Amino acid sequence: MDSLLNISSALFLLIGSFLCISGGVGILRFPDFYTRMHAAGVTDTLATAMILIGLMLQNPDGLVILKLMMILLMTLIISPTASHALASAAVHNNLMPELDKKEDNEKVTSSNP
Amino acid sequence: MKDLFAVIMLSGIYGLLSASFFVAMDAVDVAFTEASVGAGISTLLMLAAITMTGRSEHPVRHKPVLALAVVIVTGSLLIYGTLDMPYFGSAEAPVHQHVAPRYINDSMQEVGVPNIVTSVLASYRGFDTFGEVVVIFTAGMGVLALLSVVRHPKGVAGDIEEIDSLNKSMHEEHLILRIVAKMLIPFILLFALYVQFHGDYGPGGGFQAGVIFAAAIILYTMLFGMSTARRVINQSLIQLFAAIGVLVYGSVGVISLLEGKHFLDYSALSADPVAGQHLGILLIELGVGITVASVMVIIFFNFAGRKDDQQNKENNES
Amino acid sequence: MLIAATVAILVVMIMSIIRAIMGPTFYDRILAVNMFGTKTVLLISLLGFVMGRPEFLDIAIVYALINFISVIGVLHYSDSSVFKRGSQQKK
Amino acid sequence: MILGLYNYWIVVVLMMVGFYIVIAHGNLIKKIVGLTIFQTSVFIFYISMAKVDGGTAPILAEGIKQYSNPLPHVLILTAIVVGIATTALGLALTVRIKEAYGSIEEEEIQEKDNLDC
Amino acid sequence: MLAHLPILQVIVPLMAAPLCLFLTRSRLVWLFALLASGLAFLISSLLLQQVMVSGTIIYELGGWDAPWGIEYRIDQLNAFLLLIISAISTVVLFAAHTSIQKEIPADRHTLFYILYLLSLAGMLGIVATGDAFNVFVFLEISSLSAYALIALGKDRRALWASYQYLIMGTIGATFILIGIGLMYQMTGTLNMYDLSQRLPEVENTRTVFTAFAFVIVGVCLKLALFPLHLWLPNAYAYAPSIVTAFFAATATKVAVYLLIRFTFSIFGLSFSFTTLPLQMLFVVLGLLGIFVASFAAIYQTNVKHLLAYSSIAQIGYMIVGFSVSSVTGLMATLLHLFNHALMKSALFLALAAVVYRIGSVQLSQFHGLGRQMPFTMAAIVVGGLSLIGVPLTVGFVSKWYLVLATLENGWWPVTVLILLGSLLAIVYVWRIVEAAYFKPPLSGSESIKEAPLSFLIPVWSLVIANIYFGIDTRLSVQVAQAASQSLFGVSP
Repeated sequence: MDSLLNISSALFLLIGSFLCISGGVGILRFPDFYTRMHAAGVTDTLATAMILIGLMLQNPDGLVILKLMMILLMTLIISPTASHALASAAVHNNLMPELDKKEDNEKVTSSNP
Repeated sequence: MKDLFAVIMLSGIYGLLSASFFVAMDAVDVAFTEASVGAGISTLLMLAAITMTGRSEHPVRHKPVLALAVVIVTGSLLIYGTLDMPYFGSAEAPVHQHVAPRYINDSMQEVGVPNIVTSVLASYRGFDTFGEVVVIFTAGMGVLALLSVVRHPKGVAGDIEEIDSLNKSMHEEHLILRIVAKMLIPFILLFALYVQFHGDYGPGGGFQAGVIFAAAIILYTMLFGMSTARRVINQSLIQLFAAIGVLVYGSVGVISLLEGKHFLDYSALSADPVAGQHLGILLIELGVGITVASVMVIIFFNFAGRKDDQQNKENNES
Repeated sequence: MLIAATVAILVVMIMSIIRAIMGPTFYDRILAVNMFGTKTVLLISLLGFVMGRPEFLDIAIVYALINFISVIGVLHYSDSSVFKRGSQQKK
Repeated sequence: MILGLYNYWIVVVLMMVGFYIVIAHGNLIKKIVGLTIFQTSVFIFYISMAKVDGGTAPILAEGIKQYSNPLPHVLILTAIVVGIATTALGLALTVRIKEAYGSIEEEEIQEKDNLDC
Repeated sequence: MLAHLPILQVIVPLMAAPLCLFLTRSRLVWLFALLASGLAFLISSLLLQQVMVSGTIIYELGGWDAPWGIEYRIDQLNAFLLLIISAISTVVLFAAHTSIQKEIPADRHTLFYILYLLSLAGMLGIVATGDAFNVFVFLEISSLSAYALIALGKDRRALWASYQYLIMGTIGATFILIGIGLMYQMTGTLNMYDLSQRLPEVENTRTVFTAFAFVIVGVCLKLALFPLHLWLPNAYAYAPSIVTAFFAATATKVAVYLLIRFTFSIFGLSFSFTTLPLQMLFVVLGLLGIFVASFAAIYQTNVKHLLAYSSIAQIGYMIVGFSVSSVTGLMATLLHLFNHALMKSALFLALAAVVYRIGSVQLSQFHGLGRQMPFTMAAIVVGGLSLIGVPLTVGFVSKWYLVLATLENGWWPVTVLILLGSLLAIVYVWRIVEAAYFKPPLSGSESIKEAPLSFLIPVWSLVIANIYFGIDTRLSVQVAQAASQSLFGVSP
């Protein structure tokens, strides 16, 4: 039982770390703000969840699990909200995604009033 | 870096980093405070300030030679000074030998609080903490003296208009943000209370709780506008609260004086000295929390209020 | 495994600092700082486990909250007129 | 033997970076940022000296023998509060200076001052 | 309650400050602040009496023994300083109500008194405490309130001066913090007395040397010792007049006290003056300070600036006396602390009265004031004479002991330079006298009247004290002698 917990915890942590790194690479390598935000926002939320679950499996103490749950819940609420706010503020202030052609550019603006 | 905004963001990161370092160094209480202050409140204040001062720097001057010389001299003096220091982490260092062992070994019998930092902070060196509360109070009064604006009696009617227009705009922008914030704020306030009263057993205490409490109010203010927040929180009342916090702390000391014990000797508060210590710590932490929360709110309100005032002036001129 | 995860997070933190310094737009910086903040939350939770005192997760909660509030704060102030002018000048 | 002190040296470097910003830069906001960095580095210095190898956070729990030194933590808690108080006051002053002088650059302010005299 | 005097000394103004917020009318707040300050004065005189009779008083805060808790340790030196600070504060505060009507907007009056009381409490706390870290905390209370008070000045330059002071002051405080940290690291204690017991064991380490250097530099920043004085003139010149009168008389004195406390009590005489070339350095800096600042004072057109530079010069005298490092030298310094507080507060208060009447302190506006405001100007003249060091004023007493001390040590070139410095003082004081008495009044200034009584009473009580302590030197000399002897460990 114990070893099963340990193994699954390790697995979760591993996936989490991998996602984390991929998010990090994404934020460095992607070409413009929106794609970077995609990398950071999407992978980060999942990575955080994975690592926190991995940690939960490590410790059977009730209060600790509760706190971890709370962190998890808050990340799940906060992180997308922050991304949303960020993106909408960026759009609001006319920051354009880098696209191939100018027409596409205009399309994007008109679809995002 | 010429963009002040980037500078402030990076200094916020520095705050976060140093807080992580504090955790690694076992200083959980300090990390707690540094997280909420260094990364939270001070970043917010700096941001509020640069919206009023402009965010770009004009590099007019640089006298790097003299400054560099001073810095190098001080730095090398410090490095020179480190050479005779006990090694990092060494348990034999005098720091860990003379005063500290008593705190670690006896504080449980003498004060009865598992968090040694809290017992030293609130009891052994309680007067320092009183000084700290007064420092924060002084800062609040100083900011008031510098920034408070006499609000033109545009009156409640104007405020209500503003709130109405804000409420209309609310459905268009920040809708998601506001809903999430409404969900979070009660939770934050609850968490602040937890930190306040759990300080005896875990990291936390009055100061941290106060900052978190203020952070919740600041969040509310940012999302729902100053005028709404002003209706919820009366400006002059909150000043009184700042004073009350200091007075609560001080009067605990005065009570022990009246009981014939020394200032801030909490064992005077109850027949059982340890129970007295416990009660005393609870009360003074409460005082700290009240003062810190209200001063932080005062500071933030005055920064934000100043900005509104400036904008109003600009609008009137144009 | 805990150590490995910690190291991974530290690496990502460095990456996001690089992004925060590079910019180029100021939304990039906010994004990077936000990411840095969430990673700090994770780092602190992990550190608690690494050091064997996992009851200090309160700090991580505070981080999460403060991080959210500062992102909102940044955006709030970025909506004010000064910033719009500033960012237009930059382009 | 030298390695035993590396931590302090990093702190010294950080301190001096902050100190340099304070005295070399002319922008008032930057000066205050420098001041916070300077102070935070001093905090790091205090906290480093509280660390004991193999020690753990000074919150009493069963089964733990070695705790880090709590006293520097207490001092730094106080110092952090002092730091934020100074920062707040400094920023308030900067805002007022901007209103009064229309600038937050040391040199420009000095020039305007000289005109006043 | 007598046993609790040391803590009451600090607590009374400290607790009075937040209570002010509950009072509504400006006049009430003033009376309340005056009461608190007067009470502090009363306590300090009782304390001085107690100390002179029964020796050092130790008060343990929170009931914890010394190295674990914080203790207050009042010896002759502290008690003397406490008396100076609270006395000056009370006298100055007496005139505050009238003076700030003209200089500070009405909605800031309550805040002014709160900050004033906090600043007073901070200074008293620095002086009374026996714990090195507690010094830092109270230093910040007094400095933060000082920055805010200075920024209340009408002129926009007050803001800039306050900002500069904030930067310099914070750097100084951080340096002191670093120094305290290094000391703590080598000894494991923060208590001053305990430090002085434990430092000799490790005094040959480079760390202690560095700690000493940092503390001294930090204190000197606060002290405005030449060449770290740049923040002082503007801060004094543009602050509200009452604030100037208070700070000029007390703030730098507290820093001098810290310097004495750290060098003599904590690091010990032998360390401070043998391991470092401190003596030589301080004599040179002190003398340079006297000359540079006096010359600068001669060329000022703003009387507040002039007196501020003269303050820097007077600090030079104190530093010279300090660096002689003999009982007489230290005694001269302590006497000069006391005397300079008396004369500078009298001078700046008189200036506050001038500001109240004519709204300016430019030397060109002083023409003919000798006839229009005879009492105020007479006070300025007496204060000026005291600055020069004319016999029958307090300035003479301290300079006399200073000269004695330098001669005792055989430093006759220094003696000559001190006397030359006094000649420079004659020049700048003469400029004020000339403007006030020998120039025709400006046209349109006939309506200027004598200052109101609320100024004249405090000003003249200070002036009379100036003369009284210049003639009857028993009290001040006795206390200063006892304090300096106890610091040198000589039994009287």
